Amino acid sequence: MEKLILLFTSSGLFNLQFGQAIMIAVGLMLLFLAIKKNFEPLLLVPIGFGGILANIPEAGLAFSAVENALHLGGPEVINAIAQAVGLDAGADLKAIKAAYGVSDAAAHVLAVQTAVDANFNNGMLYNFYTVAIASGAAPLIIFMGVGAMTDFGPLLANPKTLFLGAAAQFGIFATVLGAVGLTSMGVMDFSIKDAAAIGIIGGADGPTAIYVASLLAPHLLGAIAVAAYSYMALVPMIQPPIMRLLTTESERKLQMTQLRHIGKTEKIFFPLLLLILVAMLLPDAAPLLGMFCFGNLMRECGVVERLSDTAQNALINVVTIFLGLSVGSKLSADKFLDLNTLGILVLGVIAFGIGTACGILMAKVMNKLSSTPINPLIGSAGVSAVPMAARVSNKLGLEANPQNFLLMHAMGPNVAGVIGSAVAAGVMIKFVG
Amino acid sequence: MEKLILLFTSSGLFNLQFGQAIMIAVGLMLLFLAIKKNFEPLLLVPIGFGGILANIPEAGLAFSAVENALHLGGPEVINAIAQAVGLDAGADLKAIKAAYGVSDAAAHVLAVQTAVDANFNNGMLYNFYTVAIASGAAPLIIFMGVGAMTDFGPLLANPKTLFLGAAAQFGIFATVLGAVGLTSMGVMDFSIKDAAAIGIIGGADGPTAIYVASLLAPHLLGAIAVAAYSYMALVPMIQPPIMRLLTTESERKLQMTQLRHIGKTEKIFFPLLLLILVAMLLPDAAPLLGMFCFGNLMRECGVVERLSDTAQNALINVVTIFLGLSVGSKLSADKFLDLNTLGILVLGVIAFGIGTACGILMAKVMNKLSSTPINPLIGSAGVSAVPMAARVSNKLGLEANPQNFLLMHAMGPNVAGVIGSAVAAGVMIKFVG
Amino acid sequence: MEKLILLFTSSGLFNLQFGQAIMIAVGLMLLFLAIKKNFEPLLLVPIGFGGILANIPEAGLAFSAVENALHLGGPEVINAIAQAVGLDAGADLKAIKAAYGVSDAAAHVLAVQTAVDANFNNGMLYNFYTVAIASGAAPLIIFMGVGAMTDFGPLLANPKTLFLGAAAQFGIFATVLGAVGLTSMGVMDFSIKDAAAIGIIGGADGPTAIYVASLLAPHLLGAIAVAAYSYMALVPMIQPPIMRLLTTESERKLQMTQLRHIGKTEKIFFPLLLLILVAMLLPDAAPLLGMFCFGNLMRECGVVERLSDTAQNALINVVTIFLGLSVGSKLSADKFLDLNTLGILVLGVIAFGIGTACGILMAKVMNKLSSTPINPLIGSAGVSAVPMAARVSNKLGLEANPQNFLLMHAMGPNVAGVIGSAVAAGVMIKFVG
Amino acid sequence: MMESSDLINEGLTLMVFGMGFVFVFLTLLVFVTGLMSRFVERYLPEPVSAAPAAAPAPVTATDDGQLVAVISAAIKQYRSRHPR
Amino acid sequence: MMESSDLINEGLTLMVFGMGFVFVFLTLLVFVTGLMSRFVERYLPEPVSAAPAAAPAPVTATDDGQLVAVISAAIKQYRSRHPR
Amino acid sequence: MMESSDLINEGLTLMVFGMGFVFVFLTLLVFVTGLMSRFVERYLPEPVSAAPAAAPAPVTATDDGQLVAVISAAIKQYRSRHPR
Ligand code: NA
Ligand code: NA
Ligand code: NA
Repeated sequence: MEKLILLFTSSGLFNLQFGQAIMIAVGLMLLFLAIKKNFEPLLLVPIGFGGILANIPEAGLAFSAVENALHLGGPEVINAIAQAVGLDAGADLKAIKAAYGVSDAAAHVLAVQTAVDANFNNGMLYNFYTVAIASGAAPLIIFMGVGAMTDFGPLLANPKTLFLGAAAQFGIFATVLGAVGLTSMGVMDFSIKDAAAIGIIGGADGPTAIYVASLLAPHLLGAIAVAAYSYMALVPMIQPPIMRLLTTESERKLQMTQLRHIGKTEKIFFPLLLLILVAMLLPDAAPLLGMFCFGNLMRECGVVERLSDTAQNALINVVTIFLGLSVGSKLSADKFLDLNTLGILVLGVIAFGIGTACGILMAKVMNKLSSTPINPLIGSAGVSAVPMAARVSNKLGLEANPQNFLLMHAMGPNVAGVIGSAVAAGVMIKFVG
Repeated sequence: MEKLILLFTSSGLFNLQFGQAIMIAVGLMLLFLAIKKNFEPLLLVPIGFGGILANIPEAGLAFSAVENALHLGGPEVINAIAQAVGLDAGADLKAIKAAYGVSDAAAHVLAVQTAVDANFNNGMLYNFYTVAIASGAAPLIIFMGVGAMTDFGPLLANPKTLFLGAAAQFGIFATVLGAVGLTSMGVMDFSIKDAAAIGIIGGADGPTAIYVASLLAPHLLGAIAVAAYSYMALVPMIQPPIMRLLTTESERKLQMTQLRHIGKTEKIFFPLLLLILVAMLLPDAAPLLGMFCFGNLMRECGVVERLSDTAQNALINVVTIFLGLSVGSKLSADKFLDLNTLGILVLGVIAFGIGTACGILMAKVMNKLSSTPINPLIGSAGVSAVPMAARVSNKLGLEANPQNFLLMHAMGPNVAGVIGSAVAAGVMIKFVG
Repeated sequence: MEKLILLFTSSGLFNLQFGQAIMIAVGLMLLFLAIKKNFEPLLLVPIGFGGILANIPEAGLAFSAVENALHLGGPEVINAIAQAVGLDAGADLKAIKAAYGVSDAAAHVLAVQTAVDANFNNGMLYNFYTVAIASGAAPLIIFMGVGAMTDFGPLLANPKTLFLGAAAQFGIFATVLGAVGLTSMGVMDFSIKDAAAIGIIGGADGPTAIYVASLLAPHLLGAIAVAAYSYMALVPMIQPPIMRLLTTESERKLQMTQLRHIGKTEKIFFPLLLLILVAMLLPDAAPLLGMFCFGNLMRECGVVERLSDTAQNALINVVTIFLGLSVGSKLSADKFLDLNTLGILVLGVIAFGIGTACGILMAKVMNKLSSTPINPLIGSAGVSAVPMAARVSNKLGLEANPQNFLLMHAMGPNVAGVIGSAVAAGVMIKFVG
Repeated sequence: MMESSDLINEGLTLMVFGMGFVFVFLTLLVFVTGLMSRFVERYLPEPVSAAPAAAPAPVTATDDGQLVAVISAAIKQYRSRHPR
Repeated sequence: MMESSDLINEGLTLMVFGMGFVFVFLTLLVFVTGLMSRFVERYLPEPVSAAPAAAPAPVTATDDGQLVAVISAAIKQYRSRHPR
Repeated sequence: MMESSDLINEGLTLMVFGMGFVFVFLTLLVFVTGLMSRFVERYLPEPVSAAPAAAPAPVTATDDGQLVAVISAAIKQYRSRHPR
């Protein structure tokens, strides 16, 4: 009989906490958005599924060996770990976890060893997180793949569009102010590092957001990644109203001059140029933009087709699977189900809005100053979220004027925005990291 | 001259032990079975080759830095390691190895460091084993790929076939009893954990067998993996006699009703349904069935074609290469060449036999009870070993009645058996792990 | 204002050392050679790009956490690390680095922990180097891929060409003597290990050179890899003069008898034969030739097409990307910009020259002794550098006699050279490792 | 003997609980799958797609067979010379 | 309140320096890219490639369309039977 | 000087033993490979496969060449629009 009871007491149903049930529902909802509504499926399917796995009661897939020992272990192992981190035997779980968090190297190793000796191991998702995100490798490898898929032709044909890519990043810093403002009003509780990590959602770039969040505010990674990818999928809904609000009918009709053909040599020089500039001015952005330029060089140089093809397909797909599951492992109730997440979701959409608006305003200004006409609709593409934002500009352009094909013109600011948000990330890592 | 002697004394031939020669022959034999007889080549080629590499004298490819230092090192390094694990300088190798095995974290690190300082490193296959199998990652990633290749249509069209998948797992637990029985009679020496790991061979599922064996009885992993994959290849020989024995001519002629067409939505819901059920009832099976359902969801949801394609090809192939080599590294003479292996091979085939028989008996019972006819021949497919077991049922069906196409009907229990053995593995890990 | 100064003082430009600027130029030059002149692009593009990344001032991509802490950290962290490695607080950087290099395990872990606690981490390239090269995995996996691309048919049709593969390795040992000679004359400063690592350049085989250099002389890895891959690309320039010098017009006209067709069975047996021979005679070459034979067996056995295809494409491409970046991380000014590198470049080209000459001389000797004619031009292909060296022999053969198709005949010694250099590497690791 | 009979007990319990659990679990799965299928049939019926998704272009049957044979041969030939 | 206004200052400085740096960096990039384009146009002009690289074989237009349709269908059919 | 001449000795020994071993090893390999080839020829002769494995379908030579050219172009065109 005692076995039967053990079977029941250790079952998921018996130990299911309210928070875990909610988070499993959140995971299922993300899957619904990804599969039915086609919300960035390549990321939100693994993230949603990882979220469900992370909240399976008693399985501890997202916990380290020590956390598993504290949750599932008997009193002796809990006391042993308490002593390992310098507390006396009777300490409660919360205190032990806090002490473990700040313990020095020796105590850390001792606690881990005690847990492993008591037959508790790291959860599967915890291992994926350590290898993929804690090391910083997965976001950088995906950014290399993105570089290998990016064509800088439209940007090189019209370098001025880089200003649009710059202006649209204002959403990032405005949101930092928003987060910091909410904290000072006592509504939220964000440090400057948290605020910076939330701001980066406005950069509308998955790998950059995950890279910055894992460095500055790992505990907010789950909410930030979900917000970043959801809003990128919502671009066709968030941007049009703002674009129509800030542009006049005549401006929307503007047809832009044909882009000149860009030769191979220029496309090879550009990533090297960008790399040297980063090396000289912003070393903190070296990992991000370094791998991005490496991917782009592999694409354009034409002599390493095999490597470029693998970087865009097999490698980026494998890394995306494990990145998604790792982000999903951060969707735990205690980190996700609190006011901060609501704050992040609200601030995130504001970031996108402000970024879109600034891009358009910049485009209006440039249209006045520049000799050749610049249709402000391409300004909104400066937030990056490649290639959706460019398609939105193109759609609205066609609505206003059926002969007005803005797609290639919008691709300029679109890829410029990727560089813009990587630079913004570099600055934030330097000042706040 | 002294160099010449060094050359000869350190050559493989000079140090070749009898056991190593036998194991190299076993490796070659596995390659023969895989290449000439087409015995599960994707696994047995890397396993056989790994077995040969592991037994190259003096190369120590399958040994850790400490084991290499003890085997190849001079007296000073051996004494240093003895002291590191708390023995005095003169201790013999066996004692040092035993002490090293149970040493606590500090002694463990010290011993490893002494070996590395004396320029001994982990063998190539030891590193592959640590990354692929000790972490549990390789079997789970392969199981994700298997999920991405599995079509649950036939099962959804006839959910009752899940009972066949359940019944066929009886081979697993019968074999556990067999192993435990042999031990109590003093013939063999298996702990309950060893018995469970041997039983899982009856699950006829490679990744599950390797996952359970690496958790419960790592020292038996080599023999268990070889037995599991060999018997899966022998299904077309083991099953037919049992199938003919337990079924009457008329039963074999039974034609089953056409399966209804299963829509996309049902195929998307099923893996999620299965995952929730595992989450609620059997957290211990969460890693295995979690990754399996993730692979299946990627296949069916239709919005992540890139990820599903990579999971079924590049990713599963790379992991299979290293999994095979890692399993091969466990084919060392001291672990393989003893009575236990013989016991494992015998018990393994019994497990398959009993599983097949129970599947067929269950099908006969269900055929009596159910409104629509159920040809008992599909019961044997419940052992999984996808898709061979289903093909065997189909072949025997055709022999009895040329209009009788059982393949799709047998695929139901076939994929059900994969779930059955994963659930059985979960239960064993919980009770015995 | 203080922020603005921080921005400038921490910028790359402000901290750019002369050496770093030169090395970035070297990286760009390598990219030029690879992209414009098609110098082994698959390797030299990642190596060149890694070289640029490694020399970005202040980014510390190629440095460990401790090195980063010493370079970028304030006085407290530097003193803390000094104490960790047993020096008093005031010690200068050079002394601390030296002490850290030879510190025992405990001091090593303490120093790393101090750096990490002060928020300094391993650079991105440092992590790639540790996983790909320090573990020895990347060169071995690439060598497996090379094995899967190698057709031993021409060699099996004419086994005597193995002697050409043997003779051509003399370049390796001659260069070891050269390096040791230069040191005794006080011109250079190479240990016997350094000399051996430099000699292997003459093996004209990338993975083997990187594997040996990472074991025997990691500090010379950058220069050795660059020399090895550059000279392999220069084979069409280095070899022809030597080939014309050592062969007479009539010898160059010699037409060789048609090669017999080699069946599947022989092609399957050969890698196993080679593996057994290595196991018996040269365990030190087991990792290299073991993985090489495994790749070749996967290619020829015909039952593991999926694995062979992945080993030749997705897997080898991914590993090449990270191997290249890791080698690039060794292109730091202090290791590259000194007399040794010049010595390595000079000795490297000598190694190729001597290897080519010995191959041709051996072929002339064999031509005299053997019944069937052997055109000495195929001797130069014995240096390996597959398949370029074989194409060079073919070209010169055609120049002398338009009916003289030497390609397949030259492929024999070409692939024999790969085995030759792996055996030479094994011998050097045993005697000097 | 005491110790070995103890072992057999463990084996038996594992078998009883093991198979018991496997059956309970899969029975629940049968039940829930059936529910799901009925639910999907009622609330989320799929529009019966008329033409099968990957239908070949409407080419007259006669020369289609011969042409497809030629083409697949050409593709095999093309593939053997250009291994991807 | 003291502590929170300190936070707002940090936020403001981050915004000013952040946007400032982003604009400086990208302005430099615009300038340098323009320079590079002019340099490449003058010193490294590319030979204007006449025919587009991947032009299909010169088949008479009429039956080409119909043939390509058949072939792509055959390829799709071939691919469905031989999943790579 | 003592130390450097010691180094030269090491270099020389490495050369002698190195080349010696390489030749011994490869000579053995030549010998064993020859043995294996004769063994395979005698005991495991391969059935001489009549038609080459991947022979194209028996299409009359004339229009085959032209058709294959068209098809490979179509395949190239198909591949450029559907990058795998
Ligand atoms: Na952006
Ligand atoms: Na099964
Ligand atoms: Na060579």
